Amino acid sequence: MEADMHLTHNAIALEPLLASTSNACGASLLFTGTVREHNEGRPVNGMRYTAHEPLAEKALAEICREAEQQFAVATCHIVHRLGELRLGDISVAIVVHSAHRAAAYEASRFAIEALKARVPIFKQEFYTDGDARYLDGQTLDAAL
Amino acid sequence: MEADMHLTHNAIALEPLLASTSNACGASLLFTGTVREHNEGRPVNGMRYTAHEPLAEKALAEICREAEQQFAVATCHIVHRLGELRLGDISVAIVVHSAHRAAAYEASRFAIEALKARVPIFKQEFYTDGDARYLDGQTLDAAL
Amino acid sequence: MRISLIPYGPLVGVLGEPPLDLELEATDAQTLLAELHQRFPALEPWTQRIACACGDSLLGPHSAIHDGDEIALIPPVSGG
Amino acid sequence: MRISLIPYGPLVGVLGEPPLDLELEATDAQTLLAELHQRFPALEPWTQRIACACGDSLLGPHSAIHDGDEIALIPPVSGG
Repeated sequence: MEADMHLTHNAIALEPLLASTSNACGASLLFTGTVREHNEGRPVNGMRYTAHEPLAEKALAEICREAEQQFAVATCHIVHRLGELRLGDISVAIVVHSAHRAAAYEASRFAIEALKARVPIFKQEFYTDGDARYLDGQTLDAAL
Repeated sequence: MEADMHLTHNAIALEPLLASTSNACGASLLFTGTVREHNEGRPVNGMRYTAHEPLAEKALAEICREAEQQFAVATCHIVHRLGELRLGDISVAIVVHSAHRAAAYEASRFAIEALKARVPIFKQEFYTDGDARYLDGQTLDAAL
Repeated sequence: MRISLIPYGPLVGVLGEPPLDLELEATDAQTLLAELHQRFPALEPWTQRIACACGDSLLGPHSAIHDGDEIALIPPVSGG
Repeated sequence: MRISLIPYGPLVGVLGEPPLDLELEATDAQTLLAELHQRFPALEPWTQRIACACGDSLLGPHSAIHDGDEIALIPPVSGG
């Protein structure tokens, strides 16, 4: 994974994300989403994430820049994993570095909500009974 | 540092905090506070944190339990460092593991605000010009 | 003209594995979607829920479609 | 009675390094603070801003003080 990429087919390493702070920043916030063993009451044993990668990369970069500008935080970076994930694997990590904590919380929350609304990534859930389904999601606001 | 302790005189290691999730939790949030190179316009070169340790330990444990109960999150854990810290050192880490993200953000924010209002920890800032001062803080609501 | 469609997520189950090369009359994203819904009635659950993209650009309803374009068909998104 | 005081933070600068053993008349936290303010006028900036604790317990205004107690004097807190 290159430093400025937002999508990866490999396991997400948190240490490099956390290390990328500067001494100007007093607050850091790391959000991670992981594959849960249950969803809507059904036992899950894995996930598969796919994406329309060129647009997903661009949308993630835009969300990071918007978060930085709207909340005046020094850095917002998002990494989303694609491919097959097992229970406990990290699907998404969002790190925000900021001089003050209030902005860090707001920027991080903005970024995850925007990701879920605007980035062409698709989650397929696999259940322990062998069934699989794509989760319903949010319709992109274009070309309807 | 013992697993259930909240105060430490050693560097805070993030990996053990992050690793302590379970597969029931889809969202994790790690807040870290670090020593900034400026505060209120003055160049800083270090901090010293002291605490009335027996009460600080108890108050931090109470805040964690309150965060878990009020926001229905699986785990909230706080670690605060004491002693001499240099620029970039982590002074506090708060990790929350939760089934859903909204509760994780709320519980984490609650925990850091409660820490700043209720825990007898005292920050002394050292400036590059050789000056030092205790930061003003929040008065504990008792025995006034 | 000839368009290469790339369905994503649950749309793969309806339209098949990409790419899907079709002769279409549509000249913009809106009419392309209308034509697809007509040809593939199984797309009915996704009425008003598919967006189109070309490369890294999301297409508006009146964005032009050109011969040879690769058009991504984007159902509701569920990242995170 | 004899009380051992443990000032914290900026109170160390006013009262000196702990422990500070004093003969006091006070029998609860409120009167202890009043007596300290009278003896140490330099505490004036902390009027209404000091809390008392004994071990892991914060003391209310009317919490009793006993001979030999170690009482923590807690100025405004600034952790984080």
